Amino acid sequence: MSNSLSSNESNTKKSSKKIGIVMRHAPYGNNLAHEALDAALATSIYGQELTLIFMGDGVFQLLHQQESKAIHQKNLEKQLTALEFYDIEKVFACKHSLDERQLKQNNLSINVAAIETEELQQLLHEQDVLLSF
Amino acid sequence: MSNSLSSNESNTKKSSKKIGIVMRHAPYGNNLAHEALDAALATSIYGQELTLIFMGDGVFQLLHQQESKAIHQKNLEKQLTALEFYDIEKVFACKHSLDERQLKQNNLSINVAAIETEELQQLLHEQDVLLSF
Amino acid sequence: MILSLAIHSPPSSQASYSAYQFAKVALIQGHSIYRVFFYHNGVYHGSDLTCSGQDEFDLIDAWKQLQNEYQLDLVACIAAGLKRGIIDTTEAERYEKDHHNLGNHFELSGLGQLVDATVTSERLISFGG
Amino acid sequence: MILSLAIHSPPSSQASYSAYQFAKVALIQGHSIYRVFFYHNGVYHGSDLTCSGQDEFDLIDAWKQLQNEYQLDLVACIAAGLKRGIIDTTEAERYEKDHHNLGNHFELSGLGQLVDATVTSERLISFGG
Amino acid sequence: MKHSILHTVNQSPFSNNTLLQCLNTYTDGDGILFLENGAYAALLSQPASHLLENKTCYVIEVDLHARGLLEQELNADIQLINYETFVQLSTEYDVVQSWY
Amino acid sequence: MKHSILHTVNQSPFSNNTLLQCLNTYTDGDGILFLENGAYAALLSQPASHLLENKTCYVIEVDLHARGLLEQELNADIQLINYETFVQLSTEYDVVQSWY
Repeated sequence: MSNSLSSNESNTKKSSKKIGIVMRHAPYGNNLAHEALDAALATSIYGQELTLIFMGDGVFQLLHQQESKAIHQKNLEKQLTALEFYDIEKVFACKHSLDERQLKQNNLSINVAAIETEELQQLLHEQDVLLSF
Repeated sequence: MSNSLSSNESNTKKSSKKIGIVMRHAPYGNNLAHEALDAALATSIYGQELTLIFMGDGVFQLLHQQESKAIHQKNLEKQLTALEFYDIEKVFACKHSLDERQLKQNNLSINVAAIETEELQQLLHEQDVLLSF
Repeated sequence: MILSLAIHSPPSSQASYSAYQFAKVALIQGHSIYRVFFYHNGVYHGSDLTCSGQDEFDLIDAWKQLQNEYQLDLVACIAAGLKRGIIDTTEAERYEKDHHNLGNHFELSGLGQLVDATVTSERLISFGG
Repeated sequence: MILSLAIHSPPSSQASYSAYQFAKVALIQGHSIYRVFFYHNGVYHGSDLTCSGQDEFDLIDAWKQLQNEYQLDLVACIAAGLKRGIIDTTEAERYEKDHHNLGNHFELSGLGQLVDATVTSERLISFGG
Repeated sequence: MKHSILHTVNQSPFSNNTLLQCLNTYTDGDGILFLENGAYAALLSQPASHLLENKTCYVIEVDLHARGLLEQELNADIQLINYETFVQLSTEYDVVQSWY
Repeated sequence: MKHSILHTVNQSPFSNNTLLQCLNTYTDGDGILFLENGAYAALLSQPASHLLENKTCYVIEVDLHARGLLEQELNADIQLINYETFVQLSTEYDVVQSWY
């Protein structure tokens, strides 16, 4: 635990917050992934410093060629590719989760940085606030 | 797959159906376990031949000394002990699931028959219909 | 064949969509659906207040149309419904609420309807998650 | 400290109960709660039509009382709410519904309110499942 | 008295043990149908893949399609089916057990 | 720049891998708080019990109590806490991450 006084001070500087959004659930089973990406877009529209982190079954959200029309659902891939238009460039995926599922970079719909566990730990611990989906 | 004609015939005999209710989820995280037991009671009140099967985290429903008032929820244990009043005697638990969780018979609030995997398979395959919770 | 469905998942879960597709295809194939029983978070299907976007599939409306076409018996468990704020005019009066939200194509009833469907149908298929 | 909560679970999930207990205890301890944002299936909290049994804890009513006492800002995401049939009078008119169900103590608003809460509060705690 | 069971599984085998529990009750003559997030069970990379050998397995094709899984390496023992076949299987097997 | 994280886990470690994912991100100075069905993680019999050694862990006592777990063999390294302490910990750690 860090000194709570200094933490208070840094946290009240409104505009400088690093917001991390953690995506851990497979898409389409429910619409958590869709709503999480909506939240990501909103965060970015409001000018916040955003980092997206995909891990566990959440990395399945990144797969390309999702034909979700077949099950009458909105395409997550479209939402993901829209992120680039909003200058969300800090998109990371847990390399261990990708490997476990044998997903390769060229299977993914957007550019993500696949990071090792240690980097993932570091990244999470750099954020000022974490939103979990 | 059995012959569908003979299956049709046996299934239309209304009063002779063996109904199995499978309980697989831990209690209190949501109220699936409560509502499943309500369904079990209803099934028995309407005079059907009922078998209750607990497996996986569902065996946690059987633990005694649940003090659910502490989290403002209805006590599942009371619902379970009520089963005896309605002559629901066919209550089984997967032995493997109990062992894995190191739960012993004297930790349970009601009498259940702990059955090995083979017996569990047999029991499930004897039912005319399965309700899953 | 005579089928019944038990739906335990909220409309936003894909399990609920699967249940609808199953019902629709079964009816088209000529099977009869004795009852669809909505239980647990499945009772949220009974709300008539959902507002879907133009580009979105409207599951509640899809059930309504299927009900119209095949006179389906769509029943939401009354106890599970009350707890979750899915009520008809009768319950609204009883609990002194100014509003209700159960769709006309739905009915609130007890668990006996689930038992009856289980016994009467040749297959009962559950959808949850 | 200034706290905000994000609740993604339906009222029947224990996560929703934990969120309420957390809020209540935090307020008693003298912390301030900037906002409680209800999202995903959490928007079902906004319904004013839930009818609990006498012997049951009424989570919706508990939030209402907490709101009364502390003037809490309880916000349900409007997009997630519309999809799930949680609407106020304005939306009922817009979508031509005869009824609405959002409680008076609740407000429908956009995701900007979540972002604002995230930035403004010293801690944001999420509840889901 | 022994009935055949059509098991439906809608959970990802990468994140929970629903499929393993199902497999524990599977006997000859049964079938397993993967749908929704259960479709991830059709990936060859899933942890329980080897346990599906010699078992009758189906997966809803549109669920694979929606998730972008048709391009991935799939377990060849699993039959791709549509909702029509799902309904048909429900009537051909004696009982349906849903694992969710 | 390194913040401390209070991880909350509300899923049973017997049925899914939420806790394992959480542990993968845990670093010194963090804490893990078990609540709701996460309370089952306090059982010594749970599959990831040995992974909790040398980690700071808490469990909401009423969640153990409600589930009848106080009579079972518990992991002695996990501190039993109430909601008051939960709130306090949320303010003492820099960030809260919920695993659900």
